[in-house]
Amino acid sequence: MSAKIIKNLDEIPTEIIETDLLIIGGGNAGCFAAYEAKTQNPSLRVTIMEKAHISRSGALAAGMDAINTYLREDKGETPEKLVKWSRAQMGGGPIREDLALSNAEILNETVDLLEEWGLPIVRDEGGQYKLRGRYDISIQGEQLKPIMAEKAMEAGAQVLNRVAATNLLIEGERCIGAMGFGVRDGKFYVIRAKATIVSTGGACGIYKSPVTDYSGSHHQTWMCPFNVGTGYAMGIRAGAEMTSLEQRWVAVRTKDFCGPVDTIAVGYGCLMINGKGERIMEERYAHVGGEKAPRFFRLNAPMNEWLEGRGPTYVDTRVLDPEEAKDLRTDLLNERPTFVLFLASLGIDITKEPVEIYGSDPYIVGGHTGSGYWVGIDRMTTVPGLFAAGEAAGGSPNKFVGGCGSEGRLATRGALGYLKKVSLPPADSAQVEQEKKRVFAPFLRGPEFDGINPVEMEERLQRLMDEYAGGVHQFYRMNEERLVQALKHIRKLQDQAELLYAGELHDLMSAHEVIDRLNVAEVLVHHLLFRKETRWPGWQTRMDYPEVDPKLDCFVESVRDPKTGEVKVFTRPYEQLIPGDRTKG
Amino acid sequence: MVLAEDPIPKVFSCVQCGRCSSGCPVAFESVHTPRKVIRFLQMGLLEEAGKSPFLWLCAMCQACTVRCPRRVEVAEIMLGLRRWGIERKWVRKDLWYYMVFKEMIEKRGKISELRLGLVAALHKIPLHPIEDAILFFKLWRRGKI
Amino acid sequence: MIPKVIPKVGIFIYDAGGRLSRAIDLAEVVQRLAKAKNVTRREVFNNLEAPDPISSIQEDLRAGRLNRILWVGRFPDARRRRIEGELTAAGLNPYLQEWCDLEEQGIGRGDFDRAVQAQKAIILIQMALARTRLLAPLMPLEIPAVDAALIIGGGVTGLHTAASLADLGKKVFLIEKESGVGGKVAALRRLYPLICDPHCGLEFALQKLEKSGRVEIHTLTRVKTLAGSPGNFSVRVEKQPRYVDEQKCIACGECITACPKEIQAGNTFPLAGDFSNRGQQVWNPNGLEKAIHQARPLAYPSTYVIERQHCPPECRECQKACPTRAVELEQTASELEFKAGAVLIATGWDPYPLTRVEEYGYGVYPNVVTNLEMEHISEEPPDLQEVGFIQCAGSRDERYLNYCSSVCCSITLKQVLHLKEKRPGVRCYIFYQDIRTSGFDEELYQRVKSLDQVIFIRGDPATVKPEENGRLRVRAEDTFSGKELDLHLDLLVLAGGMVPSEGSRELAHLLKLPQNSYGFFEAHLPCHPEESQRTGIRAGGACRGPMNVVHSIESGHRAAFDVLPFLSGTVRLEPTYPVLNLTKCDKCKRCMEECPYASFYFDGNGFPVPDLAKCRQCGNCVGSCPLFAVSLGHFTVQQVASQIQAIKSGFLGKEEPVVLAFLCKNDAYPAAKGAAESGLPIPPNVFFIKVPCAGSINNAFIADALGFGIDGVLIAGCQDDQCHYVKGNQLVKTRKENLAEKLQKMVIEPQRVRFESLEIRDSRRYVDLVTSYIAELKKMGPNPFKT
Amino acid sequence: MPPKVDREKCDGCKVEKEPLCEQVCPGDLMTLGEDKKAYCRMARDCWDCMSCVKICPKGAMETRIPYQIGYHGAKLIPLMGTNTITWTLIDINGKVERFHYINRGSLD
Repeated sequence: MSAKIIKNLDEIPTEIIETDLLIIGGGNAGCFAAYEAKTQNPSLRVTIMEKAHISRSGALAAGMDAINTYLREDKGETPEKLVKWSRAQMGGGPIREDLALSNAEILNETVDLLEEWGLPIVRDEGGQYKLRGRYDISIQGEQLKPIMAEKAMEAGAQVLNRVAATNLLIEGERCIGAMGFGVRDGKFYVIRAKATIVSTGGACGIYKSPVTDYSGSHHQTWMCPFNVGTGYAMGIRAGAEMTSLEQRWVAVRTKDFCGPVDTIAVGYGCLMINGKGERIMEERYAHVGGEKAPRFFRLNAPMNEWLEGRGPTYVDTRVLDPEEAKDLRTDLLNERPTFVLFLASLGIDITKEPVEIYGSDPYIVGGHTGSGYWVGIDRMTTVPGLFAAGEAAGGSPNKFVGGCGSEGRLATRGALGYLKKVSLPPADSAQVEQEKKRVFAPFLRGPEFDGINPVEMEERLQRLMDEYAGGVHQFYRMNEERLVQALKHIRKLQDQAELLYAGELHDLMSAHEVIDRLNVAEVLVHHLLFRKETRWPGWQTRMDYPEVDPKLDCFVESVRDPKTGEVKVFTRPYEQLIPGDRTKG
Repeated sequence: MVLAEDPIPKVFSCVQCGRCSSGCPVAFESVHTPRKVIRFLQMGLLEEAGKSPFLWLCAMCQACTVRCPRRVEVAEIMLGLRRWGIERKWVRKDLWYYMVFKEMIEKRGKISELRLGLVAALHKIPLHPIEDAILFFKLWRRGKI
Repeated sequence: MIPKVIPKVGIFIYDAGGRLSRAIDLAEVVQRLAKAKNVTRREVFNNLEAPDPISSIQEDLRAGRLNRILWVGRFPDARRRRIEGELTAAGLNPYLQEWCDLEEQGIGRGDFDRAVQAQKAIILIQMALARTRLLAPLMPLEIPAVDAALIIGGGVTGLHTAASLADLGKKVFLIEKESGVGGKVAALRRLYPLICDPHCGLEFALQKLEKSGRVEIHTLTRVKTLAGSPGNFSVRVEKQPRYVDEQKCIACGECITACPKEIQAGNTFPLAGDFSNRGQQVWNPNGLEKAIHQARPLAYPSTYVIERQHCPPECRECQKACPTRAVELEQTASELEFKAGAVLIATGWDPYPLTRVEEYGYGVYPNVVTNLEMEHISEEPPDLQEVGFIQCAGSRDERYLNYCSSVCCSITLKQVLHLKEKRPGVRCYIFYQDIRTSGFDEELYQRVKSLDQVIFIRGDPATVKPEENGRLRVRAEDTFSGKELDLHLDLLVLAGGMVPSEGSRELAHLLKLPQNSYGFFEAHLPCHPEESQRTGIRAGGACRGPMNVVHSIESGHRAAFDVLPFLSGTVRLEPTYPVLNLTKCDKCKRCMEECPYASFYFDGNGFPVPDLAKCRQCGNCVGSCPLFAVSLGHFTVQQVASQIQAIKSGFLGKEEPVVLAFLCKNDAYPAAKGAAESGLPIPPNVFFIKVPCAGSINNAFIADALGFGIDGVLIAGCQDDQCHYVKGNQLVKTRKENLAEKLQKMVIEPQRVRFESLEIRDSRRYVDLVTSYIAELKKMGPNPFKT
Repeated sequence: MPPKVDREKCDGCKVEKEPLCEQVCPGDLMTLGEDKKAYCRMARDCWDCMSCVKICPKGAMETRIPYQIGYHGAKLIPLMGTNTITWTLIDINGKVERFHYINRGSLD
């Protein structure tokens, strides 16, 4: 298909599939959602729409070395405590404590399920899961994703691999499925479903990565670069309400190579030090809790050191003995194998030399921060029939692997409750035709078209976001005027998206990925503009409003009008369910 | 040519069907047929083979090689055996002329008829001076010398 | 999803006559197994005949205290079968029992330290235990099947085989491409050694199958497609029109008289090349016949056939003449479908086209003829003085046919005898390389030898030259006397060879049946002639290779015998067939490619599915899968992996190498077993796992072994081309090579993986092999993954 | 960082519908070239998750660190077992290190 050039829309076959529950995105949350659905009701038709191949798709493609949230009851951990901790990590929030609680309650179940499925989890002498940190447990998760995928398939979910979702099917107010195209077979897919769960992961590649200057390593990112926020974008285009996008996640990564630092620092107690050899957290952040400081402080710390002339910054791996160093790298092989290769390619012995660290580009990831869809306790978004789980669902941060999986199951439960009540309305062919036209437009323009190649636009967007909307090269700092400027450019790009062309189906996918990124970026900037304060330095550093504004102790929400395309930003109040000092975990 | 060093290995696939001989235009002038020569080789009677007069009758027409059901390269072997014979001085007397001829070419790259004549003459012991003189005269009359 | 059953394993160690306790401390072994997971009972007993333990085990089984049994030790086969029976009676699936013979692994062999032997024994038991935990109950499969056979080819083989199958009460569909049955044999005039008429044998077969009424004969018919699987093939055939209604035609001959069109008689006997007509004119005075004529080669069915291409336009004479309205000039080709449990191929042979052997001038000189033509000439020979026969004309000749057709010598002798009967005065020259009259055919040879004026000349002519008087000049060397002969012959007969009949290649392609380099249908191995590579499809007769009539018929029957299991109404399958884990399968089709029996097909979603009836359960698919998603019923990937994981590679200390051997159950395993039985010292460093075929070893197993620090992996399979499953050993070798290259990259000695061919009685060699390998590994140093 | 394909070893999975690396790549980056050998269609887009390296049945894939960020010669070679994985790590000074652990099933 990709070989021959299609000139005419009618040449493209349309595949219409009817199902009960559609799951967009077969990652962690998606697989769990499917499994839950089929176990609750085996007769249910469950369809997973997966852009890649389910066995190695999404953020877990390379594997995982730890499940960051597990409650050791024997250590007196409770869902409440986890939520408190999570709230404190967010500098006191606001977070959706109702969501976080419901999630925390089934967290252990989910993890135990994973072990039963064949995920090796390290146990300590007591036969309990071995902790490394307060909630982290070590796993040997090289096969984590394949295991999840197999279970979802065994359960009997229909998997559409290599089908990229492009838009939701909307019937009046309600979502009745989604549309997309086959990245391999080039067909146009219309999947009609009583209920739809969006679990497409977060948004990566909105900003320029600090490592992109090197050829062949544009995707040196922390988040999976193939998660481009399609889930958010589809919701935004459909007029769904988004929350807290301004909570941009930035991670501390090893320099030059986006390797994980938490594993090293949290898991193995190698502290962050600066060029002068001072322990950064103790020196600069004692007032907010030192090593225990809220996450955004930690994540922003290294970049601040650079900014204030105390770079370079390191994690001090010299405290490790060779045995630990080996264990450490074994863990890394599970999560980011090439980081181990990277160390080898520097030829350094980490027990003798510390590993350099640096900030990453900002991401929108609802599994880590609170950004994403605004959902009810049943995980239904503001669009009836559309549910969100994992990184896609906002409000409850620090979900990570276990939490996202659990939320997949919760979303399914919500969806099952919903789809009992509804039936499928007849298809609206006008909407389908219009979308088909939109989807294949870049492809029909063909490779010879005098227009814009998706990669060009992607890089343009990433640079402008980096410079105007507080990217890593600007040390995450921003101000009103720059954000307005960013918005101006994004609008221009959105106009010029008409000029995107694609020679192959893969390029067509890239084209839609960049279009999706534009939607997310636009709304994101609106959020950043609205929060005229600096509540989470690093994630959201307003040079023009450096202080916390108590009036903004609330959720910032946005809705984009599907007709006019103009974005309305408003707030929702924060409800504290778990009493006590919000900043104490 | 490989065979020159060792003509033997290739001959064992021969099944003695005799097609080489029956197809051979000259075999019947000879006491040996090509089949027999090959047989000698199979039996390790190298000298018999090497001395066989057939070798020098063979016209290299390849009829045998073409007809052989076992792909034995009969003609090639005959050629090889000739060289053998020469190396091992099995070559029969009346071949001296070719030798002289060969040596001359090797030495000078050309033939001097006079010298060839003389050497030839010397080979004939006892000498026949009168006949030679007459022959010489005739040749000179016709401008051959 | 299937409910999870918690395994409850009972380990029973049979210390036959204290043999085990002499070698190892059983008490310690049992005590070491105390902590083993999922084990509810562990006992040592030394009297098999005492009611215990069997009865108590039966109780435990019934009470659900046990659901898997691991027998350790050496059991007499008969006793073993009885135990299986007794426990099956107690409700235990036979596949939930595991047998772990410590002695065949070398326990109690050679004078090795008791403690070391005990440790090895424990590891062996733990390996078996790990496997036992993962055992699953299996049920044999029964597939309903058709009790009809399809026979392709109505020659002497096809007819006789059909008749015999009909006798057995099987329905037979027999299809023949010619207009009548009989094949080549019908074209012969005499059969040796009796010099009798072959038609009587054919007639006999025909009457037999007439009587049975269970044989459907379809002439002018060829196979178009074959679908389905053994026991349930469905075959589509195409039937060419004969323009005469077989039901109505009474073969009265009116039409023939009426027919205005005379044509050259076709192959009443087969002729090579384009000279058939000439052959007719010269040797067959009435070489003409009508466009409508009898079926041939044998006028059975006894109805006529019209060669439409010869009919004059608009001519309907035959139709007018026919008293029974049998002529139907509007007939067209039709398609039929048969359901058959098995397919027999008896497509026979064709004469080698002697026109290719240019030096003998066949087709150029009218009086150079083939031995088949001679069949008829010798029947009514013209006036002849000197006749030459050239044996191996084009045969045993690298330029043409490299094999011996095995019948030509006898045929020539037969023809000489026959000719001399009719024309005693004829002088015959027989040019030959060797006269091959094996068995009783020797008698023929002696009879001919006793005749005078028959000269055997050991030596073949090279060329044939014509003479003015129409005779042939042939020169040959009599290799005995070395004398040159110069002969003048009236007739030269070329004894040409046999080649697979026309259309064999197409058929082979259609049935996916392998052919040998000469195009004859392949038998599997000398030791397994019964195994064609396509289950339920067998070739018999001359399409398997040159053979005479007797052997053809026998071969046909043999073939029929081998496919009988698929003609019995049900196909029974052992439950150890391959199972694919579709959640892992990536549709890469490697299993499909590497299956020696082409038993995989695609399901609706493009997943490969094994056709269980075709499958021989060799497990080559298990080895082929890069995602190890294929397992055999009683040989699952997880079972093997668990066994490997149970091996403690360090149990002899880091320096002392440990070898894991994968032994093919056909040859290598018996060799190892034999080694133990003949008391050879088997070093404690080696553990073996029995596999269905070397080809069933997945590289992942080797990776596991190396990962767990095992120093060397020995793969023992059959000799090349001797693999019971055709090519398992080649497959595993190529996989191993591929892995070796990777190991090199990983800075691991590729010698740590080794393939060896073992023959079934190579016991001594097995021991030497293992011992030397261990020494070699010791030099190499420990596997870097060993801890 | 693109996986390097050993063109000698790669058999394009015998040019089946899709080679395994193409099937598994989360970024839809691996594909077959004219010569029926796999290649990475866009080097810059690879996340070096090594899924392709792990799945390649011919061991024809290798992940390399671009020279711009790491020195030449380091290698990381995974070998997949049924429930285990081993890694061989070779650094630029030729120092070899081994890692082996269970990636499926329980650890006791």
